[in-house]
Amino acid sequence: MNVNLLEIEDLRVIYKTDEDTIYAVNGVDMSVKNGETMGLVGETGAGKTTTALAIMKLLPERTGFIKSGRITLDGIDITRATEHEMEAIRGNTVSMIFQDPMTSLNPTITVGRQIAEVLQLHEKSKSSSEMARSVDEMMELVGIPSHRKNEYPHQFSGGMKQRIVIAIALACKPKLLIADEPTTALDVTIQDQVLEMMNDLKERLGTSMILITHDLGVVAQTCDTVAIMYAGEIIERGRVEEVFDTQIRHPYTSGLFGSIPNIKVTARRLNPIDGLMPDPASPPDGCGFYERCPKKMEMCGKKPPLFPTEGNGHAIRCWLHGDCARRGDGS
Amino acid sequence: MSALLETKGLRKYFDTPMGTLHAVDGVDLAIDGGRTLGVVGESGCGKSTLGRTILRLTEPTDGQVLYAGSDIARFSAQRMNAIRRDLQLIFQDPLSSLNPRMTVSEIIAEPLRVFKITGGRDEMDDRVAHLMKTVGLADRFANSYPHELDGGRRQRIGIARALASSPKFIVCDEPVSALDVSIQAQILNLLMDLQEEHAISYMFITHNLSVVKHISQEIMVMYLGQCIEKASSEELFANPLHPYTRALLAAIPVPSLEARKKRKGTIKGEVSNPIDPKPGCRFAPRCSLASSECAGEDIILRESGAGHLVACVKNGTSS
Amino acid sequence: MREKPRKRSQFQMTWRRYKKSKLAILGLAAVAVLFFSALIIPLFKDYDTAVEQDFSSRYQPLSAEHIFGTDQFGRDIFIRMMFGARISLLVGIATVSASLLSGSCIGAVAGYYGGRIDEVLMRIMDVFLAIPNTLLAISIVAALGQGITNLLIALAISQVPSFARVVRASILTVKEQDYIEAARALGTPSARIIARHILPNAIGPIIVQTTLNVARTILNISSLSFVGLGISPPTPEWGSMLADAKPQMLQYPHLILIPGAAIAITVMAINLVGDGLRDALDPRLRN
Amino acid sequence: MIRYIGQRLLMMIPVILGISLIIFSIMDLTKGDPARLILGEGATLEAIEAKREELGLNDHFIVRYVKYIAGVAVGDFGRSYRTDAPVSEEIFSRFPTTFYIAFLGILFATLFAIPAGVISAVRQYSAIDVITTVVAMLLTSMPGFFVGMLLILVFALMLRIFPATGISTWKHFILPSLSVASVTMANFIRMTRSTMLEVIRQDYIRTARAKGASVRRVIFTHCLRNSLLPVVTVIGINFGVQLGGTIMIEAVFAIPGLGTYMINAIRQKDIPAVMGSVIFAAIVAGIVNLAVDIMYAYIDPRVKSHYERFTKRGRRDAGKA
Repeated sequence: MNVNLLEIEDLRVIYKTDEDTIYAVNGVDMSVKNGETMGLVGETGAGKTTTALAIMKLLPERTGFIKSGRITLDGIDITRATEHEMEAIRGNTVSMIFQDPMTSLNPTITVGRQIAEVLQLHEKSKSSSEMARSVDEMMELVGIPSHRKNEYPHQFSGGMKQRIVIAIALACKPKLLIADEPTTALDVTIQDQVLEMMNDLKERLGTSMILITHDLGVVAQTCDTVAIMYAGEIIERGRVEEVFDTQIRHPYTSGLFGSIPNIKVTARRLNPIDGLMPDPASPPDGCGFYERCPKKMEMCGKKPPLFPTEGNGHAIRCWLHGDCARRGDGS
Repeated sequence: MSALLETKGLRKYFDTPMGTLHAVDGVDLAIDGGRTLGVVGESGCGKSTLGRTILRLTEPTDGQVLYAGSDIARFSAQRMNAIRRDLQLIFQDPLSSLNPRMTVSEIIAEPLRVFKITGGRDEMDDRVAHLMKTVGLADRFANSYPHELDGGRRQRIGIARALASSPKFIVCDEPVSALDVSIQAQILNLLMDLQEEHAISYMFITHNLSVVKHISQEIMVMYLGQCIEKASSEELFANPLHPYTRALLAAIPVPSLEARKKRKGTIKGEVSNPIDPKPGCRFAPRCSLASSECAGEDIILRESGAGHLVACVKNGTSS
Repeated sequence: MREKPRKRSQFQMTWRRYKKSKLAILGLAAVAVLFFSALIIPLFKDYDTAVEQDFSSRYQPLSAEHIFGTDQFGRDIFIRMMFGARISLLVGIATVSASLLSGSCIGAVAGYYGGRIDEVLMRIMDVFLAIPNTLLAISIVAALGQGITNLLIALAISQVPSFARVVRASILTVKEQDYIEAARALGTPSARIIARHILPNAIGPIIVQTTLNVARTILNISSLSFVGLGISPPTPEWGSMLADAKPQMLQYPHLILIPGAAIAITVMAINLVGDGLRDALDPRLRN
Repeated sequence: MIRYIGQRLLMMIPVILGISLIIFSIMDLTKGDPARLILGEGATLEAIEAKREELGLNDHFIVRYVKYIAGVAVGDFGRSYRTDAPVSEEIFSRFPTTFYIAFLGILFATLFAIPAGVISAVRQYSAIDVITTVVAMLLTSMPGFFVGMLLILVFALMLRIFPATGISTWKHFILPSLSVASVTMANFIRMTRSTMLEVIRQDYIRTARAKGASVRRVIFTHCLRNSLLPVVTVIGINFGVQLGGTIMIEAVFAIPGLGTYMINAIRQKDIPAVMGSVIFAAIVAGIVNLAVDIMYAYIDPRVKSHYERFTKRGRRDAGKA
């Protein structure tokens, strides 16, 4: 059996503001194996980024809290780790890339020094010349000539900046890379270049990856497994082959596929999902998708559907499917 | 048949500290009544400037914009304002394009007031209510402010405003790229329905090729201020001729697994900017087929098959 | 069936946000009390009692008869304080209104039309801004001679450039917004664009600046009076009261503490209102 | 960079001309005859007329202004009507006093304000934050001369630690500097706090945290430098203004600095003295601002490349002309 690098069990995250409590992540279970790329798909407000920040333990202080659940990364329970322990883990075992490359780099520090910083933090034994060599190596690896290391972020284009961000994230050869919409802000041709490079590096360094995206196309091109999030829950997960090449899907997943204009298929009208995501400040009692679901049944509005917490097969959180349907009948 | 809207040699240059930026550099296009022209390109290709120049939100440097036969680029400000009733615009960012101090109904009523379309207060209210219904906005939002609504509804307000004066031509500048996928599809469907009902022509500006295929009959691909390929939607996707168009198509991540293994060679490098460009093909520095023929003199659009125009000297040499 | 919520006016929305801040409410209450008492004080006490000297009752301590005691000329400090408030508030508001009016005209013209006009107007404003504020005011007072009107003119002129700048900046910010382009795309006439779209959105920072400038002007009035170039004795003015009391401040500290506190409290209250307005006037903040 | 400095210095000339014209006109409007002021009340009409002729006061306004500017261009600021000493000498003899007070005042303010602003931003809503905010609010609401009087009352008259007036020893400079500090400090604190809060929210701070950097490291290596940029500008501008003479505070402490010189000159219609000191103050403020801008370029690389573009455009325009 393959060892899971990351295992998340029943993760719940809330944001507390002056007025109300936002239920951002409501019981997420997922796992990532060594060397595997998982696509985490969902729309704005689905809880993708919150899940990622919970893994990094970088939720906003004073407002964001992990309410319950366990996050086991490389054998360590992150939810119980102290801030000091987390500092040793971040950038070393797990790193994260954020969406907007234009603002992810410190404008007043040279890119070379920003790459070097992560090495200084985690590979203290290295001499300064070794360190300098590693920086050069990382820059060449992401396709930027190393003589540009003394330049500042504003001297690079968006795509180049994202390459530098990737170099920082991979400098200490982490076991897990979390990439939060790494190419959304980039043009398609640049997105293509960056994704290909990330895939290539990931394979060379044997890194596992969680790729957060709203683009099912990106998932199809780069991921091994996929988890689809909706209103703070994972509503479907499985290997990409199982999710993409099938007609048995969660109604929301079907809706997502119906919403994408596909250049390979000629269809005049799209089949979007009507309505909006439920208000995360007052989540519904039953299934989160109930209001918008074209196949809703009476029980869906009352009881949230169950989800197999173990196993890595294709799973759908819906009263209409598999395990859920059977258990639903039984009760 | 003469087109509803046509541009001839349209140019828009900007002076920058670094030199003259050729944002739109000699664009010819024609859009028939009730049809959609998709304008595709990456950031900095001049597609938004093209839309704004056609609507004279920035003054063209040179060239003609023919609307129903007359050159509106030469119109006086007064005449231009009168004709704006027919020519409307939908923005990319729905929030920043809506006045934060006006309610939804006030925003939609604004064109009615400006063009003095409706008579009394009641008629205006009815018309606003009707427009809100048309774009799928519930009545209860009439007195809300834009920041209180979600992105999809905000974009519906923008559409209702553009629709209020019963225009014949609408420039849609990336109207769905700020929206989530499921909302995106709702808005695209709405735009298509409106076109069918009211026979409006669209110029649909976007960076997203899959969206543009869906909505337009004709597509124009822009690179650094110039049109480099133009064809009907089916033709362009079935038989892309310009190396840049091919690269663009190849770069789109397709949500199916068949395309997965066959990774095509992507284009190298990044878009520069059209500041004081040298004559010759502007894509040449990134093009794998580039040779000495590509530099020296400007490459013009040439017909290659029925209605398929392409600006490439190599056209047909490789597939 | 029509159950759409009623339209809430901009004022209601601003007020709802404003009253969330306790400090802002406190400031507003203090300003209101000050205004009201400054307004009604002549109904109870003659102005003459604030200026007439009575050497039989000099330096009296705080008592029921004289709440804040009396000064070196035997005048009731409390009454002088209240008449002082009238002067500070009156001159402060009049000054700021005058400079706001002329400053906004210059700023609005420069901001809306841009180009050469903008260039020329702003260069002139830059020159004025390069002269320290108090210095400019002092030299104008010196040129025109002392007196409340001249002080008002001097302070107003010295504030015009800062208003012109704020108005121009906020107009430029709004002018760049997409909704202005949307209005232009509708063929909206310039006058309507300014009235309906630019002004309502640009007014926030201007209101805030106006409030904060009233506070600053009150400081300036007292400063100028302190060096004898503002309002001259025996007119009750906080700054000149401080100057008068300076030689005896060790023996009679309340003579400086009371007017000093009056200035600080007034200015602070107005500043609190300004800060509250700054937060409340931003339409992008929810609720 | 040198080209940029040169351009900036050249751009100061029209500003100085504008300022001098404004002040010259204002002084011209001022009531009172300088000749009579110089000669005193008892002077004969003939003597006054002769003096007017000697001072060139009978010339047309424009002639006098142009003569004055011509003198300034070669470094001649004229002679004071009151003392008959060259104005430039008088200014230079008073400048060090004003400089010490302004410098110490700004230094005290900076030393206190930056740590206070940083701490209150990092510990937002904590007790320290609330106290700092209240102190800042109180300080902005008090006129500088009143703070000066309070300091005299407490430290000079009651505790007798520092002298109340004069400039003979270093001790004399402490209270005036503290008054200058109190006037400027509040602004610095607010500025530091708000820019710091803004920088803390930036994405690159999150990137730094994601690298595994501790909160302390992130604040010192990433936040501080970026958030101090606007603060540096504000400090510079305030320093420039204070160097031009801290009129009110010099008045409270009876300090013979530039401020006192200026105000006496204005009162006595000593036109050369007024003109000289105002122009001097403007030049000093301009130079300080330029120095701040240059410093800025060394802290923020984006600004530096902006300056380089700025001069490139200048060269292009020169090429066209």
